[in-house]
Amino acid sequence: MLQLPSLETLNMGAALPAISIAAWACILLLIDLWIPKDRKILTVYLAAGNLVFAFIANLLVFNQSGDSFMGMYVADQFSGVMNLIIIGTALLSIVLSFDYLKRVGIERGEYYVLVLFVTAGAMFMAAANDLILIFVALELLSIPLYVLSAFRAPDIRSEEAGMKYFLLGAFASAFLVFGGAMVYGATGTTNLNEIAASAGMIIASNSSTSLFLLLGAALLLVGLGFKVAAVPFHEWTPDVYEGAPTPVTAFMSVAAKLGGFGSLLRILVVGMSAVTMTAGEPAVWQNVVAILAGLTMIVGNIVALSQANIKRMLAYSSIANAGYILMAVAAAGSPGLANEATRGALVYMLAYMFTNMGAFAVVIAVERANGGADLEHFVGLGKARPMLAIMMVVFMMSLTGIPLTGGFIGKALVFATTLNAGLVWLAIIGVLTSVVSAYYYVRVIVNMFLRDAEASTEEATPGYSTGVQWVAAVALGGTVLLGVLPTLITVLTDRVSLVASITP
Amino acid sequence: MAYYPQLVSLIILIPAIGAFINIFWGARLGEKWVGTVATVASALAFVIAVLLFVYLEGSGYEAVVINPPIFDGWIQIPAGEVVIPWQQRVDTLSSTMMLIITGIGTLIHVYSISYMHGDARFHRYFAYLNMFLAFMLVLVTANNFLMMFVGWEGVGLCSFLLIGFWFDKAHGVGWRNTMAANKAMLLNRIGDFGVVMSVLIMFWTFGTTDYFRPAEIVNVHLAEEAAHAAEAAHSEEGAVAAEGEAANKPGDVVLAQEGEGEGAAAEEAHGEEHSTPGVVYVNNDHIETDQLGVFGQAERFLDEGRVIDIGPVQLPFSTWLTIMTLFLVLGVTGKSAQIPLFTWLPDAMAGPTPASALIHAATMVTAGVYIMVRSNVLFYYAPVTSFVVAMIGALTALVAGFIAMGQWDIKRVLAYSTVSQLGFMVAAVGIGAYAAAIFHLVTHAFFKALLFLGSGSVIHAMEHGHHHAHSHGHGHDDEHHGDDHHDAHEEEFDPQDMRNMGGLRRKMPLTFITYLFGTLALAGIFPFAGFWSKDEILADSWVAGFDNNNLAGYIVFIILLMAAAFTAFYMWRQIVLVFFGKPRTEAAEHAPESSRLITIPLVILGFFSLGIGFMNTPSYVLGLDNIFGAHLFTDRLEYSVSKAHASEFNLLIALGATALAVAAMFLANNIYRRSAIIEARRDPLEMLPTTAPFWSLANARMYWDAFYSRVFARPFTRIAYFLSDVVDWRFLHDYFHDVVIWKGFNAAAQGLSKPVDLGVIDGAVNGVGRVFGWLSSQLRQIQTGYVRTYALSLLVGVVLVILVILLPLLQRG
Amino acid sequence: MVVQTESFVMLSIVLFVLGAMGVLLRRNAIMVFMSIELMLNAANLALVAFARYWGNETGQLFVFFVITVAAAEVAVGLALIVAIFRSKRSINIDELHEMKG
Amino acid sequence: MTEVWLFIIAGALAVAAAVMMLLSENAVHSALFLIVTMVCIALLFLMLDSPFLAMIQITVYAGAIMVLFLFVIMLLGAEKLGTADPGPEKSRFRWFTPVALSLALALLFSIGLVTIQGNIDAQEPPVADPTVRVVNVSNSGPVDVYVGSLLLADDLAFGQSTSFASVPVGEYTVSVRPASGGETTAVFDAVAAESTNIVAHGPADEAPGIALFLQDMRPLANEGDGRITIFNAKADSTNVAVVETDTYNTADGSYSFVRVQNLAFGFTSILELPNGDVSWRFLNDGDGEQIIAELFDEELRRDSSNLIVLADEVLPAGTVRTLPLVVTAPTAAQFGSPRAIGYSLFTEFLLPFQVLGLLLLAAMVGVIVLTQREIKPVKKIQQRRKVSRPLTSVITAQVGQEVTEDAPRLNAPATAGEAEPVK
Repeated sequence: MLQLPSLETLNMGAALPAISIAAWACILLLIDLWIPKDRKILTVYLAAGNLVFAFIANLLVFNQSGDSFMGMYVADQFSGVMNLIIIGTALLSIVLSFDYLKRVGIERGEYYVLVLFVTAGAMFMAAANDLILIFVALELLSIPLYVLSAFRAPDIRSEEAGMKYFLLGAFASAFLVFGGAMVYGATGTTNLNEIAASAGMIIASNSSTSLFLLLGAALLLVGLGFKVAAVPFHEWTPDVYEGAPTPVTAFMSVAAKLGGFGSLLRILVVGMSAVTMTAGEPAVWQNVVAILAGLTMIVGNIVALSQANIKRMLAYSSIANAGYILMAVAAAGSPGLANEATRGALVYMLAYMFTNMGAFAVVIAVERANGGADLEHFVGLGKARPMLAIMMVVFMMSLTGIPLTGGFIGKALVFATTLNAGLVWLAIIGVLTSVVSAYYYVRVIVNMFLRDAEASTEEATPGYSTGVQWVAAVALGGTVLLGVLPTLITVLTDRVSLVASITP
Repeated sequence: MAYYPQLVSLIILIPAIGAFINIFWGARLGEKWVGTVATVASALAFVIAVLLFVYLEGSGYEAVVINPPIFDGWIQIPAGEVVIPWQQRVDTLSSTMMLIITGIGTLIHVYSISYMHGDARFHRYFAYLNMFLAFMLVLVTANNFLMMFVGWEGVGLCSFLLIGFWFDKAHGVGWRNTMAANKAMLLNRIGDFGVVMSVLIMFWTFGTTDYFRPAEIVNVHLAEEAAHAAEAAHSEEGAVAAEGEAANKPGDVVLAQEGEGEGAAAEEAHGEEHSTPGVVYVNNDHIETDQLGVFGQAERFLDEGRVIDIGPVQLPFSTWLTIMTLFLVLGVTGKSAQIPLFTWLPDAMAGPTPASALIHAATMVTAGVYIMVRSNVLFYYAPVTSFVVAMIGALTALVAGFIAMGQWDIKRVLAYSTVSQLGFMVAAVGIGAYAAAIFHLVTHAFFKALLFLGSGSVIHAMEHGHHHAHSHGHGHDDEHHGDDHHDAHEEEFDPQDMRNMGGLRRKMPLTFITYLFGTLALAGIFPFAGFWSKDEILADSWVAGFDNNNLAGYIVFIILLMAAAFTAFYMWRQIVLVFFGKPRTEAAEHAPESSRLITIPLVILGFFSLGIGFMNTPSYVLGLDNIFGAHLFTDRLEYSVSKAHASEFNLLIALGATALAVAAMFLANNIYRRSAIIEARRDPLEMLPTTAPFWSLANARMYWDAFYSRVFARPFTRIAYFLSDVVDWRFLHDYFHDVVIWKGFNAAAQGLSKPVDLGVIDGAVNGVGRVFGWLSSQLRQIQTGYVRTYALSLLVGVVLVILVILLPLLQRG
Repeated sequence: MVVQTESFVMLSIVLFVLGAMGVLLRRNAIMVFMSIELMLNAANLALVAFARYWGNETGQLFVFFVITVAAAEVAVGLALIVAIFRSKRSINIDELHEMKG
Repeated sequence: MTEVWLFIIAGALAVAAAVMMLLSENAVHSALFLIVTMVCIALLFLMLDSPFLAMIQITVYAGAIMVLFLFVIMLLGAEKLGTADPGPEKSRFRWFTPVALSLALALLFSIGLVTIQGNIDAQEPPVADPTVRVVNVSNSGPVDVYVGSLLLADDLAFGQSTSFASVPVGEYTVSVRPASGGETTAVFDAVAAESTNIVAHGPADEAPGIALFLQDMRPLANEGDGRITIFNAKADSTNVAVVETDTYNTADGSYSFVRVQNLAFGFTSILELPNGDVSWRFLNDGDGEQIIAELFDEELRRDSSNLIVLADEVLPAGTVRTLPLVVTAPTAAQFGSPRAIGYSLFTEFLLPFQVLGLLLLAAMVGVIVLTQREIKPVKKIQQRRKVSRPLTSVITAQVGQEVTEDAPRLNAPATAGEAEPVK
């Protein structure tokens, strides 16, 4: 006889934010059929309302530390903060999208449903406590993103972006599955806590099965490294970011990373922090992650130097930022530093979320006004649209990591924990590449303010929509607030702690 | 019942939400909804205020401090472990203020719906009003000086916004409004500097800005029990002595007073008990100093005779306290429009009349009085400051009353009257009559709001009348009213000039009656509200001067008596000019009675102007205390204002003051009935050689504004011009900016932007840049655009990762 | 357990690498895609082998999920291929290089 | 040995088909080779005790998914696309194939090395802990039962039983302590993956006796059956027979269907029966078929293991009644069976299962979004040509490309006048 678990056993309330988004996405899909094409704003409201609900629900269950779905879903502080960031991203990008979709003529209700699916996927990833769920949630995150990248369908660049993303994504997820198989082979389980338990045993007993475990870890790292665009798994990023519709780019540059890093932190910190050569040493994977972080920062920042398209430049910038977060992940491998590094990564991701969404909002506004997102299109923006330009200045400063912006706080925390972990060389690379990055960020500012626009850009610039204004304003507020009052956020992240909860 | 005090966080939240809604969606909602939202928000706040009041009544006036859930640990200074909480205090004082603010506020919201009808920025006006309510409630419910300061600044902001509300009126009026707003802002900033200094000093001295700390609040309760016990003991004692007044107030707590009627023994007994019912100091002995709020610590410091070490000098605490309170007084002179910072208030009448009634008459300007009464403990122990305060208040009352007699603008008269009445309150604080000050604040709020609304009604009617008179012929449709519409096609006419009015009592009977009520209340005629409160101040100053031999008492008593006469004079002058005689212009001829939304608040306020004074009837007055109870208000107030005391009725003073007022009114009546002179747009007093200089002085506002502009403003402007023209423009802009920054930056930008132009940095600025540029262009070659090479790079990554991760294990074997 | 788990795993590795080679070497998008399916199959084989070794069903469940996810991926992937084919009349992935650098 | 041969054949076939798939020029051939590989893998799944997955592999993978592939290949006419045309870029990537091959070899080498070094079969395969439970049918009042130092049952009354608790492998002393005092002990060896019953029995005035016996919780021979273990704990040394009530022949007073005969005290008898109701009588075998106890319409549930303990209960009146005590526990599911997988799906893996559903929905939405195009004015032409157009041109219109044999397949510009593919 099949005994179904009761609702109390499942403890679904703890997973309410993610579940509500998933469930509402299904319902919205149906509702959307009845919404006429010229009233799609209604779908936006419905989707945004759901996100707001999930946001509030997340605040309500925030302090509830508990497992949901029989240990599959962990509703702890970490997933709480991650959910806040993910939902915020989705909300901002939905607001960004509506006007863009209308302008480009691809206004379809499915868009928002897909965004909700991605959001749910990212949230499940960040809270998953099982390799199987991580895999399935990763696919729930990816498949709608493939579609969204190609959403501007007859446009060949968009389709190319979708195709490239899809082929490489599927390729990477094959590695992820194989890695999962290897980890399962070594430990006999896919539950991260149990993996942690038996990983400790395997390492302690000096068993040769640890080879399987490490191979699995490496392949999982490949799969998730692809999602977060770490070098050398990054090559899809610039092309896809450039080709995809701009709001999608904004969304995926943050949401996919958030999901990826959420899972990566969980797998490495919860599942594999005990994988050390000898007790008390940093975890074995620390070297790999550190090397990836170094490569990512170097390649991302340097290649960004020679980009003329801002979307492409921001793509490389997003690669570079992944490098900084990976730095924190690497630091989490040192014993006793896991929590500090996790908190640093969370703050960095939040700052990056605000900054990046804001920068993309400005890019969208410029695209609309000047017909493109090349560096040339930003010329004279300081004169034509001073507010927009000043916002862009703040975002660029935050991406560079100048004090009084969120980016600085994130970088400061990440560098500090890297130094604590003893990865001095990595921190030095980080600082140097930050200096390099200033060059291409400042170039945008130079273009906006110090170069005179030709007469053509002055004329006939349609105003940018209120939605974009709102997003830029919120992002600006978030960036500055985080920079000026970091305690507001650190209050949230202070209690985040990622440790395996079950010991055998 | 137990949860009622928690509502106090909502009382702020609800108007704030109303403001929020109207700011963001007001333009779309339409007038009807905007007005409804704002009024409902205000009315809900009033309901909460009433509930809180009921709660206090039920709980024995015990002060409650609420920590709203969201602002917990509002400001935290990590290093010093200082936490300034967002705490709200519900006690009798704040409850009184809340009732006034929300009650009168609601009436004014209702009134405004009609008054502002058709205004282009209707929703913004209501958003400001709601915002004002929210900030004002922050101010009065605060439990620490910093939070109070947040409200203080917030109401200042709203005041600024509303004074300059019609900044775009035609014919230079808008410019004048803007200047008035700026003036208010600037003068208030001077005052705010004082408040900030005072708060900083407090914080530095006491390590806290809380009025009372939680530990004390628990104690209030204990103190009250103790008081009850003491009362029981005392009433027996009093019965034996046949002297105590306790028997008059069965069921009430006996309150210690420094009344003249008590025997020495009783006074001795009370002396100890004195501060028990209100706040607590007696029982605070076991509390650590740092567990005390500002007031408790101040008393403790005084007891200990502490010396404050401020680096080079060491001051006794009492001196330090004087400095602290003097700074606070500077703030008060700004916000409550006292000499020397009062000139902004008459100009502030540029704003919409209902806003003037609410902000610049009934509530915001009394914030200074409120904060002084709130910190009565500090003032009580700072006699020098008290003396200064008394002088400032009395002088202001006199000067403003004098100026009011020479004004033609109906609202300006009321504005100076407000300044004058605020002077009464401040003077009352100065002589230690804290209860009387708050009592006058309450009654004044009602009748001054009434007068302002009445004047608004008159002005509205005059505009209509003028409009009506002029629109014969060109068939202007009647739907456009509201002030700024008229300006478009009307020039010379001033609807606020009393010379244009006359005879309105027949045209607007309801407005007239209520206005008359307000006037009588303001003039202090029995039994109107002003009579009781003004009389209490006078009686207190009499006691302070003649019984307690306090110099300030004498001066205040005499000056206030004169000011009261002035009050009666200028108010009756106004009544005569506006309502009696014959209409002097066509506009007055055609003035209609205002709509019901306007008259209903007038009637309600008129009723209160008549009746509110009875809430604090002194004992032994015509048996009235048997009906209304004696000192009800003061008794309640003493639970939050520990140094407050009830004063006794002095028939002689009451009769004298009333007689003086009546005489002044008669005088005014006789003088201003001669309408021929007024029709010539002159004042009768101007014609008499003996009074002419005085009148001119009053009409010229005693040259205060001229003085300020010559002594402060003009030199300041000169300096500013110098700075802007020579230093900024010629040097900084022309030379520094153009040559150093602009050209230098341009050169740098050229250097930077040239490579940018080329896309790839080949003509790079330096070698490092070239290296990175080269690296960048090389590295981007990896990005071929071919999926297969991407997959290849992924595979390279896979092999790399596997090898690196397995290396240590493979080495191990 | 006559045939050792290791043999199955080795077989799966061979198939996996063959799939990876397919991804790298074929230019037809559908072929690339089929190679990816082969890689997933290889991973499945390893999972089932490990499941028998450990005697618990988790591995088999993993396979169940992988198969279903693969079905979803195939649907989307083929739809993408069809869409691209409509625009470009080609599914040669080497012709997809609008964007580079 | 056949299994090894089977593995070698299936594995070699799978690899060979995979290689052929890689090398085949024609995409359709490749797809067919991939199907061969998948069928081989399904065969391997069967060898690995996962019949359910083998079935899914064939139906879903080799069936549905590959049919989809074939369909798209045929729809697009893409059999030879991507192989025929090397393109002008070819020369630029001459290095590509050798690099890719060597990298793949490096990958093969490194993972293979891990597998060989990992040497997984040399490890002890993990085994489940032994489990143990207590049934109390002793009349000496409630008992506490300890296994080693573990308190297994606390105040267990007559006729009650505990559920199975797992203990580490090892030798234990079982100690039964009635509330009235005294202690009975027995020693037993806890063997991995075995389930042991501890039965305390005995009359009221004696210390309880202990009976230990294994209960087989392993999967049943036929899934869906139930298993019954009958244990005779009647201390009066009577042998018991179990007969089915339904088969009672009133004419000669005999039972034609006897399930168990001569079950002596302390012995067990194990039956596997199809699920359904059982109505049994327990007869005293030695004493003229006297009915000592009866089970009437006792439900035998699927996949459960039922323990029937025949015990004497001393009633307050002093009379003794024989009671068949039935204790039920689920059996282990067959490894790899649909039931085992379904059970996990609906318990532990409920959330991934739901997310999987979402994923499929998202994929559907994605497919619709990607392939749905607005119909443009092309329609007009189609209507005119509808009547006489041959099938090939219909397909051409859909595909945007000639698909007939004689037309060039690649880079053929759309014939003028034909329906343009929608851009």
